[in-house]
Amino acid sequence: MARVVVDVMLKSEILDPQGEAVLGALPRLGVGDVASVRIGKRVEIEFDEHAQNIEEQSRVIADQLLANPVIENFTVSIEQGSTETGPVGAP
Amino acid sequence: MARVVVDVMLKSEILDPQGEAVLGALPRLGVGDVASVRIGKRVEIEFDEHAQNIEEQSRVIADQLLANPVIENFTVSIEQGSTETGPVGAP
Amino acid sequence: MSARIGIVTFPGSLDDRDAARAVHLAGAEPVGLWHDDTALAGVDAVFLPGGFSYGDALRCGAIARFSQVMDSIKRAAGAGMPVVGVCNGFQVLCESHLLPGALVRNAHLRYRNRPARLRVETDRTAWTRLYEPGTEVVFPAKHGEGRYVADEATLDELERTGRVVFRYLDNPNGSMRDIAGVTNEAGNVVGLMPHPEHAVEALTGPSTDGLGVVASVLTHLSEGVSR
Amino acid sequence: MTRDLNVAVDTVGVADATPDEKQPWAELGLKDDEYQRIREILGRRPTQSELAMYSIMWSEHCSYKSSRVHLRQFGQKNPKTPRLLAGIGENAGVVAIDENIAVTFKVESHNHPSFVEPKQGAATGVGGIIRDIIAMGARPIAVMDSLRFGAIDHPDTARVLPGVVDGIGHYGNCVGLPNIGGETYFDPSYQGNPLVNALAVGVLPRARLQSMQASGTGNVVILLGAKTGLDGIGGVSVLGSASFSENAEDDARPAVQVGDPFTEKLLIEVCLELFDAGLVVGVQDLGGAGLTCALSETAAAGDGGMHVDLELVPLRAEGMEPHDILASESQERMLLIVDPAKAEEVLARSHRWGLLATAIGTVTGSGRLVVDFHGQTVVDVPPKSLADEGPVYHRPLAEPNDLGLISVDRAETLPRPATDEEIRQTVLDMAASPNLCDKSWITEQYDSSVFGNTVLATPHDAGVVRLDERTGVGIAISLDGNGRFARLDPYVGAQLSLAEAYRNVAVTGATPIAISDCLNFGSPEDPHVMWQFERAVTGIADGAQKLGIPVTGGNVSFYNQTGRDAIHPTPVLGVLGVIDDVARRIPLGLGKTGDTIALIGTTLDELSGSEWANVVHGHLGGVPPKVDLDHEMKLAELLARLAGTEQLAAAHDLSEGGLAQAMVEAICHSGLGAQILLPEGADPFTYLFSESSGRVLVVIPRGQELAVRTACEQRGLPITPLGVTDANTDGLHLRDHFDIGRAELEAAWKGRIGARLGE
Ligand SMILES: Nc1ncnc2c1ncn2[C@@H]1O[C@H](COP(=O)(O)OP(=O)(O)O)[C@@H](O)[C@H]1O
Ligand SMILES: [Mg+2]
Repeated sequence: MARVVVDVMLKSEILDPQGEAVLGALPRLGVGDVASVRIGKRVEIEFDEHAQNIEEQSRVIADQLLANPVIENFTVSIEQGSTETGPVGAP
Repeated sequence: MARVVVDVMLKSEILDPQGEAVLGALPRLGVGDVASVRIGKRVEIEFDEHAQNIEEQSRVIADQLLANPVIENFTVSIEQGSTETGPVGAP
Repeated sequence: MSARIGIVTFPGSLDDRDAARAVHLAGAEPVGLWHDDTALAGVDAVFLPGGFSYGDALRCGAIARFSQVMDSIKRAAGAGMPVVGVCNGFQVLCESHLLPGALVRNAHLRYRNRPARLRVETDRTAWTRLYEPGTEVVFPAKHGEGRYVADEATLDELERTGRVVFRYLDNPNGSMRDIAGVTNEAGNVVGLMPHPEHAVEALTGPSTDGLGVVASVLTHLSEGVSR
Repeated sequence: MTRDLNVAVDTVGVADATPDEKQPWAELGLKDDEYQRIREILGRRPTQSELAMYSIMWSEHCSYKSSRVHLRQFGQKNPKTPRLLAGIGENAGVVAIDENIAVTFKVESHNHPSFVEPKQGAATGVGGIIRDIIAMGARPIAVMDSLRFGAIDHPDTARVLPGVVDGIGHYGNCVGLPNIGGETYFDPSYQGNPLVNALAVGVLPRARLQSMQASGTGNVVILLGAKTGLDGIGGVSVLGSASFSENAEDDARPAVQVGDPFTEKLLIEVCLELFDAGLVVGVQDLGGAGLTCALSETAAAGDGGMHVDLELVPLRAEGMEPHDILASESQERMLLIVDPAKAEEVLARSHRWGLLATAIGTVTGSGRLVVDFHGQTVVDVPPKSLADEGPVYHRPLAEPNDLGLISVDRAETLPRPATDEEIRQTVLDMAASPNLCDKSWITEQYDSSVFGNTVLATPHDAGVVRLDERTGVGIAISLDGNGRFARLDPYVGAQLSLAEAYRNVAVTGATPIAISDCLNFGSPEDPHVMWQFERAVTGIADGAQKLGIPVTGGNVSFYNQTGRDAIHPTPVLGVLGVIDDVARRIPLGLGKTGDTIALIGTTLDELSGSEWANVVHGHLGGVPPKVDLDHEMKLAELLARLAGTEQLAAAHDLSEGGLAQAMVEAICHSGLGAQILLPEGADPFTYLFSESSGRVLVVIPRGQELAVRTACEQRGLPITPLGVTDANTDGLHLRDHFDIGRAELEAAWKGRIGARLGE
């Protein structure tokens, strides 16, 4: 079974209020040395045993569905233990 | 500057309605070979240049703020190019 | 014969009944459209209602975009059919690239339900032609992800071409340039976050200002021209 | 993870062959004699699956073993009314509105899960109560929530409250139900045991009323909705868990469930479509005890026999054992009993909505509930022994030792503000206090208008929803509790809450017709708690009898206790009323400028248990205000009468915080100010802060004063003119005493919750 991870992050110019809220809460945890926090999505996709063209299919899913290009970037990586390997850069 | 990534995923036995909904939509994209989709959070934390105990601090943040231990697990990894290296397992 | 306005029900649509009531009160005939339908049942215009289509998984409207009915709506919109999207419907229109920009998590991070005071910025759309530009209206706004964002160039273009349709007077969610609703170049597709269909009866809404939205499209249709 | 099923499964055959096998009945919460009774019923030791089922069905939560002897009073004392179409014992009570429409409503607790995981705990509480409403054949049309937390400044409140509100909002908003009201209180007694009670209401054509009976031999049992996973089976995980996984961390079978309102929305639409098409013989929601409860209750209510092939249940996790599947509390599932000729259509209609539906068994005439797993019988029991014949306890009762002392420690003797300036400041301090301040930080997170039928919602005294657009007929509901009064006297306290909910409904112009309740108490094993419980139930049953409206259902939540400290006994009462035309509802506010403000009811020196005693002195003692249900009935009748005329512009119930707080709320909700002149000889402090019950502030349009006064006098209801509403008065003007401008009032009252939570 091949596992693909798609990471989706808001573009840097889009305000991430959730990240800001976490950053703002850090001093209360006694953590003071953080410059920024950004919160995005991690999507884990398990393909069937016999699935073909995993990388290509993953890109289609990421590009069409998982990320909205107006506001987000994504990265696709095929996990170790899969038939195909290595992280794949964002488009 | 050190960058830490915290991945937060729902525990495997917890229902992930988002993942289910995405899975259900894949056939309409022409993707048919996917067995499961799970959706979690990816949190990117940038520490200041001089920050100490990055790993420890990241764990505190993850444990106290980013993940809800009742339903979620997390992984902390310190990114390449940082002073400390290597992925760090979940607790 | 009164105009027929299609109201789409996706799994998870919630305000479809309200949209039907508003259409009915404005004197048109509401026609239910199912997300799986390929044909549009001969409707004259389409209303995409609020709700949480497909549970709003991933991003609001992201999955609804792939429904069969949206393929037909895209084609019809391209040919000039009036389409309005309210709340989740607006999100679906942005995700479908029928409207520019995107709707993201409110800046204050919470779902908020409050009547919103809006200014109608233009009457040059199929859905606002009966409003005097500059009119103030009150529609309920209730959403967690209604912050309108787009890049500066897009925003400038929208302003320059008069395509900002509704603007918040008390920005409730951090939307860029207080934008509550926008239109496409042709002015037949309009999206907005606040709910005109919840402002159609004095008994249940904060105003009856919303009746003008459907009334506008009826005028537009009866004149048989697109502006 | 996968295991060899044939080796591990404990079948009836194995149980027969190994009578002496040690079983973890005590770990499962069964008592020695209960375990022995199970063995007697079965004539052998139970299998693991059977043991799991008995332990669940005979738990306090499912069997009402401690409360049942007391709850019987409801059935005995309930007034007979032709309106009651389904009552106690059903998923939710159903009352007729007119010859066509009926309404069903119920309130239920989700206290403990909401403490462990506030967001999901509260969300699944809402999901659960909605399914009870669907199970009656109704379309859910609104929800309400009654919340109690520890002190607002306690760090744990900052964790629990936002999560609970987020959960209730998320679930209700997503499933598309307006939230039309509720209550929020803070008291240290709830610190370790916050209370999350949710109410749902639904409407149905009377002909669509559904039953939970699995009748008709040969009918098909269909499981509808979400897949079954490992969630919520924490309780039975002692069964066979050793073999389940090497890694203990991994095997954390969470007691918490995650809800999916999207699936619930589909469940609503599919079920209603199936009911309308006449495709369903019986229906039951899957709630607290999952399949165990749904199978045994439907079988017990029907012809008494059922056969289920458990391996057909669609699963979400690998390696689930039969007892896991039976015990799982996975959300968003319903059980349908369907004629075999219609089964295919049921499956097809479900799939059209994208909802899973699976035939898992059949109704039989065997009188036994038989569950097979891959061809091996793991359960073979008489279903009534699970559903109806659980243990019944007569637990000992004892009045709490401290009650005598508490009752003489009266708040009426506490130091009171002496000067006008001090009273003025007290008005502001009270308005800003956690229990009285504006709750919009919470309620703005809830959709209140979806469906377009919400006529009144927060902050009105009751939620009012239109049922029929043609006739305008509608309902009003209020949900009220007061743990402080109930702590001082559970009988009177419960009646005060009942009276308040009843009055809140009446104040909108509706006529109260039915009651639902949620009884939140400490441990039933503590005789003091049991005494409180008995007194509260008796108070409610007597109150319902007196008011002439039935208790139609409810829920008991015990063990709300941290160590030896129980919460205040907290009966929460929901009252439902009917209004012929919602256009006639009486709103909150101040009407038009120049209207008369008056008070109906009598103000006594009653301050024990009051918010004033709480806010200013941190005091709880004395005896609660008197309750007069005769008076409440007259008041309700009067208000319903006046709602049909032009004689009332606005009305507002007086409760916590007394007249002062009612004025603050009316002013903040209107654009006008109020000029008030207290009656001659009235002590301003008492008049403003007493919490005497049975009082309503009314706003009478100019020229209607005499008509209203006459109507009151005819009913023997005292009415006192207090002043006028006035566009030129800034805020509250209390003649001869003080002024408080609108800005100052609003600054005190608004924005407190968020600020106190650190937002
Ligand atoms: N406090 C109460 N007052 C009246 N009826 C109650 C009360 N508690 C429980 N009941 C009734 O007992 C029955 C079983 O309750 P419960 O187990 O909560 O129902 P469900 O199985 O639908 O969740 C229901 O009909 C319920 O209305
Ligand atoms: Mg039930």
